[in-house]
Amino acid sequence: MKHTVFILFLLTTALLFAQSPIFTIADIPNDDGSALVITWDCTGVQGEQFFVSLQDAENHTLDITAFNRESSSFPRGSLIYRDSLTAGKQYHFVLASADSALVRTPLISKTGTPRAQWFNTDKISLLIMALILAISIVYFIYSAKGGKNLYIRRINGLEAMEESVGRATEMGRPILFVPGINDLDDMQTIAGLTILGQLAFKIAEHDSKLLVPVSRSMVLSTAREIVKEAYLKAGRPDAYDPDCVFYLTDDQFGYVAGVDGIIVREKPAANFYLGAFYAESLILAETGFSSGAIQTAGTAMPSQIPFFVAACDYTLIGEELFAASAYLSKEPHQLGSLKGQDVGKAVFLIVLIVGIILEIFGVHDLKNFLTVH
Amino acid sequence: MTHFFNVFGIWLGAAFTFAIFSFLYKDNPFYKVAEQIFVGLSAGYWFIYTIFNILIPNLFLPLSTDFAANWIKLIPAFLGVLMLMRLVPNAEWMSRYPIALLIGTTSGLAFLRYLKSDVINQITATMINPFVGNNWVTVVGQILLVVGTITGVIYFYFSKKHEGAFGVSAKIGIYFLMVSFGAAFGYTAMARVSLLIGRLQFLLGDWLGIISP
Amino acid sequence: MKRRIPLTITLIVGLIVICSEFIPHRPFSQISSELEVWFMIISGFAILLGQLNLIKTNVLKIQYKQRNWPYFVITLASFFLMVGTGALWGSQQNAGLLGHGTAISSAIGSKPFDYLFNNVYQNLQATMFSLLAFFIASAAYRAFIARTTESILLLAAAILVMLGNTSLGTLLTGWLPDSLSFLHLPKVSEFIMKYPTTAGQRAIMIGAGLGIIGSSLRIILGIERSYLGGD
Amino acid sequence: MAAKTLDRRWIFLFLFIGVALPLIFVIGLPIETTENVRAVYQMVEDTPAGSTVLISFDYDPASKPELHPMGRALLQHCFEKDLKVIITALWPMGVMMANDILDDLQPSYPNKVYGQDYVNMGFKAGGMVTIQAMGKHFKGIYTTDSNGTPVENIPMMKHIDNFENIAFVISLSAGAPGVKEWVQVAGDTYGRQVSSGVTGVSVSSVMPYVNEQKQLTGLLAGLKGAAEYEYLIGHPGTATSGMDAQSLAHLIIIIFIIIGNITYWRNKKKQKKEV
Repeated sequence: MKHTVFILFLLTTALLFAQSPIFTIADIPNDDGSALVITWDCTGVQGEQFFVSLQDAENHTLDITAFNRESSSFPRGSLIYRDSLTAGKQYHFVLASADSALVRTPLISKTGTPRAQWFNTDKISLLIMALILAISIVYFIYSAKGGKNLYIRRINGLEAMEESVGRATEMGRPILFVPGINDLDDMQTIAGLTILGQLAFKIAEHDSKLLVPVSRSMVLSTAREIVKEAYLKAGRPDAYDPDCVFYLTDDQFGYVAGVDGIIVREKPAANFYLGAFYAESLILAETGFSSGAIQTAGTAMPSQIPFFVAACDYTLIGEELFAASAYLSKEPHQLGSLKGQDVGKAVFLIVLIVGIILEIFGVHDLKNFLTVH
Repeated sequence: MTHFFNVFGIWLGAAFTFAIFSFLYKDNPFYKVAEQIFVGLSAGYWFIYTIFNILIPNLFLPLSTDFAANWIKLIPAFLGVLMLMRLVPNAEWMSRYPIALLIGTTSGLAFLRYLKSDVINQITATMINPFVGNNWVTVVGQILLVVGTITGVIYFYFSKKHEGAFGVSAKIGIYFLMVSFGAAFGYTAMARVSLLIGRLQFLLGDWLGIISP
Repeated sequence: MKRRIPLTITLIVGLIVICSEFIPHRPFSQISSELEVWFMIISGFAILLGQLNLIKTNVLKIQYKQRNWPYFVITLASFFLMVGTGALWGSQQNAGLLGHGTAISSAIGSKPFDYLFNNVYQNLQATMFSLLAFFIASAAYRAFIARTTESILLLAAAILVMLGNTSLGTLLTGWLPDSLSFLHLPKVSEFIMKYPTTAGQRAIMIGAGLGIIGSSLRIILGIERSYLGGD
Repeated sequence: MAAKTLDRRWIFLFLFIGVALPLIFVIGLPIETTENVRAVYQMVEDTPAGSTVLISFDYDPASKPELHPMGRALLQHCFEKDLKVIITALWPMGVMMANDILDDLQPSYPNKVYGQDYVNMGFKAGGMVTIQAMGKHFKGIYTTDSNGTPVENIPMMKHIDNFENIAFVISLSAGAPGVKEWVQVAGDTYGRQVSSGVTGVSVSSVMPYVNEQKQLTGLLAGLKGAAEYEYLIGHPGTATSGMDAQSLAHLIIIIFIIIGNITYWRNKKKQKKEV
C-alpha cells in the first residue's frame, strides 16, 4: 500500500514536470529587429519527437526545427530564427511533442516580438574611442588653422627629396613616381598622391621630367589633376605634359613588368614609391637599384616595409607616410590632424599601460570593456 | 588535337617563363615582347572579368530580370557612366560625383575598421599580464612584447623631439622595428623561394618531365 | 558647384556608413548594404575606364611613332585577342556572344580565353612573381651588412629566422639536450616571430591605423580634398 | 662600396642551380613541428565528426606553390575526420584551385560524395561585404554552387543559415581580400573560430591576430607550415619535397650575406690603413 502511494506520487510529479517544459522567445539585442532567439528545455517531457513551429493568424503552422532524443539539441537547445521577420510585429511559436505515430500534442505556446534597436550597446567602447580620436583631431586642426604653431619632428628621407630632384635635373634624367597599386579608396594612395603634388611642384621649378605610371583609372585622373595643379602653382603651366601620368594595367604583375621596363629603358635618376604596395615592392626596388637611381619609398603595408628598408635609400615607415605630406606642406590641417593623432596615441598608450597593470592585478574589466566584436 | 594543344600550351608557358627570366641577365627584346603581351593580356583579362563577374551579376541581371525591385541600381549605373566621362576632355569634372561616393564609403569603412582591428584590438591583445607563463621563455617573450609595442608606438610620435627618456624609448622602439623587419624579411625569403620552386617544378616536371609533379 | 556637391556626397555617405555601425535600426542597416553594391558597380566602371585609357594611350604612341612603337602594337594586339576570345566564347561557365563555343573548346581542350589565361597569362604572372626569389637574395647580400646596432639587429633576426624556417635549423641544433630546447633554431625563430616581431608589427599597425583614421576623418569632413584634384 | 663590386647575376645563377638540383635529387631533410601549426591541427582534430566547416580558397596560381599543399593537406584531414566541408573563394581563381585539389583527392577518398560531404560554392566578389552577408544569411548570398546547382538541392546545405552552423573557418589567403577580412567579420563580428594558411610574406602582418583574444586559432605559415601539416597528418606531398630546395636556397642566401659582410669589413680595414 505504502509502495503504491509512493509510485503514484512519483508518477504525478513526473507528469507535472513533464507537462511544463521551458520555452522562451526573446529578442536579440543590438540588431535591426530581424531575428528572435528561441530556447527550449524539454527535460523529462514525454514524446518521441519535438517540433518548434511558427503559427500564423489562421493557425497554419510552419515547422522551424524538429528534434528527438538522439539530437544534440535535446533536451535543451536554442536557435536564432531570422526568416524574413519584421521588426515590431508579434509572432506566435508553438512547442509540440509527437508520439511514435507522429501525432502532435501542443505543449506550450509563446509569443515574441523582434525589435530594432537605435544603439548597439556592445559597441560603446568603440564609440568612446572614436569620439576621443575624432574630437582631438578636429580640435587640433582648428587650433592650427587659428594660427597655433605645431612642431613636427624630422622625418628621415624627406630632406633628400629636393636633392634627388636636383640630381635628376643635372643628369638630364627623369624622376619616376609610383603611387602604389591600390585604388583611390586606399588612404595610402591618397597620402602618396598628396606628396606627389609637392614633388611635382619642385620638379616644375627645376624643369625636370616626371613619369607617373599608374595601375588604376581613378588614380590616373586624380594624379593628372594634382600634377597639373602643381605646375600651375609653380607658374609653369606650359611645361605640364598630361601624358607624363599614364595607365598601364590593373593587373599587379602586368603593372610591375611595365614599370620595370620603364626603369631599365628611361633610367630615371630618382624613384619614389609612395602608396600601398604588395609583393611588387621588392621587384621595383631592386630593378631601380640596378639602374642606379636614388630611391625613396613609403608605405603602411607592414609586410612590405622590410623590403623597402633593405633595398631603398630612404624609407617612410608606416605612419611616416601620412606624416610626410604634413611635414612637406606644413599645411595647418595636416599638422593639426597629425597632432590629434599623437594625442590619440598618448591616450591609447595610457589606456594600454593601465590595462596591463590591471591585468597584473587580475582585474580584467578594462580589457573586457574594450574588446570589440 | 587536344593533345597537341596541351603540349603546345606547355611549350608556350615555358617560352614565356624563359622570356621573363632573361630579364635577370639584362633587358632584351624577348623580355620586351613578353612584357607587352603581359600588359595587353592582363588588361584584356580584367576587362572581360569585370563584365562577367561584376557588371552582369550585380547590374544587368537584376535590372533585366526584375526591374521594379531593382530600379534603384540605375543610380550607380548612371554614376558609373559619369565615371567614363573622364575620357571626354571638358566633362572630366562629372566623374567627381562617383569618386566622391566611393571615397565617402571607404573613408567611413576605413575609419571604423582600422580603429577596431588595427588599433583597439591590438591594444587589448597587448593587455596581458607578462609575468604569467609556463616557463621563463614565455615570460621574457611577453615582457619583450609589451615593451616593444609601447616603445614602437612612441617612435611614431611626431609632435615631440626625440630626446631624453623619450628619445631612448623611441630608440628602443626602432630596435624592435628593425628586428621585426629582419624577421619578416627572413620569413619572406621562404615564400619567395617557394615561388621559384613552383616555377622549376613546372619547367622540370610539366615541360621536361624530369621529375614527377 | 563642381566641388561642393562631391564634398557633400562624401560627408553624407561617410556619416551613414559610420552611423550604421552603431545603429542597427532601419534605415541605416539597409542603406549601408545597398551602398556596398553601388560601390561594386561603380568600381566596375572604373576598371573599364582604365582599359579605355590603355587603348587611347597606346593608339597615340603608335600614331606618333614614338620610340619602340612596334612593341605597343603587340600590347594592343594581345589586349584585343584576350577581349575578343572572352567576348565571343566567354570564360569558364559564362557564355559569350557566340555561346559556349563547344566545337572550338573541344578542339583545344578549354575555351580560347581560358587557354590563353592558363598557358600564357598564368605563366607570365608566376614567373614575374618568382623573380622575387632572386631579388630577395641580392637585396639581402647588399643590405644585411653589420654597420650599426640597427643593422646588426636586422641581420641577426633575418638569419636566425631563415635558419629556423628550414631543415637546416633542425640539423644544426636538433642535437641539443631537452633542457636547452629553447635554443633549437626553429624555436628561436618562432620566439622572434611571436614576441619582438609581433611587437614591432603591432606598433606599425597602431601608428598606420591612426594615420588612416586621421585621413579618412579629414576626407569625410571635407578638410582633405586633394583626391578631387584642382578646380 | 665593396659589396657592389660583385655582379649580382652570380647570386642569381647560384640560387637557380641551388633550387633546381635538390628538386631532381631529393635529400629528405628532417622536419620539426611548431606550436601554431599544431594549433590548427588540434582545432581540426577537436571538431566533432559530422560538423560543417568552411575553407575559403583566397589565392590564385601565383601563390600555388605555398598554399596548394596546405589546401590539400587540410582537405585530407577534414575528410579523414568526417567533417563536411563548404568551399568558398574570395578570389576568382580560388574556385579552380579548389577543384584542382578535389579532382586530385577524389580517387583516394572514393566514399566522399559531392553535395553531402563537400561542396564548392564558388567565387563571390566583394570581400568583406560578402563575408558580412554570409553571416547574416548564407543562402542569400550563395543561391547556387559553382556548378549552378540551386542551394536547396544540396543536401549538406540544408541546415546552413549563417556562421552559427559552421564549426570553424579556414582561409587560405594570399593577400586581400583574405584572412584579414575573415578575422574582422567572421571572427570579430560573428565570433566564429577562424584559422588560416598564409604565404610566407604575410606571416608577420597576420601574426598579431594569433593572440590572447584568439582572433586566429593557429596559423600555417608558408611552405614550412604546409610541410609540417603534411607531416602531422602523415601524407607527405609537394611541400615536403620542396623543403630540401628551400633549405639549400636559404643556405646560399646566408653564405652570400656572410661574403658581403667579410668584403665590407676587409675593405673598411684597408681604407683605415691607407688613411
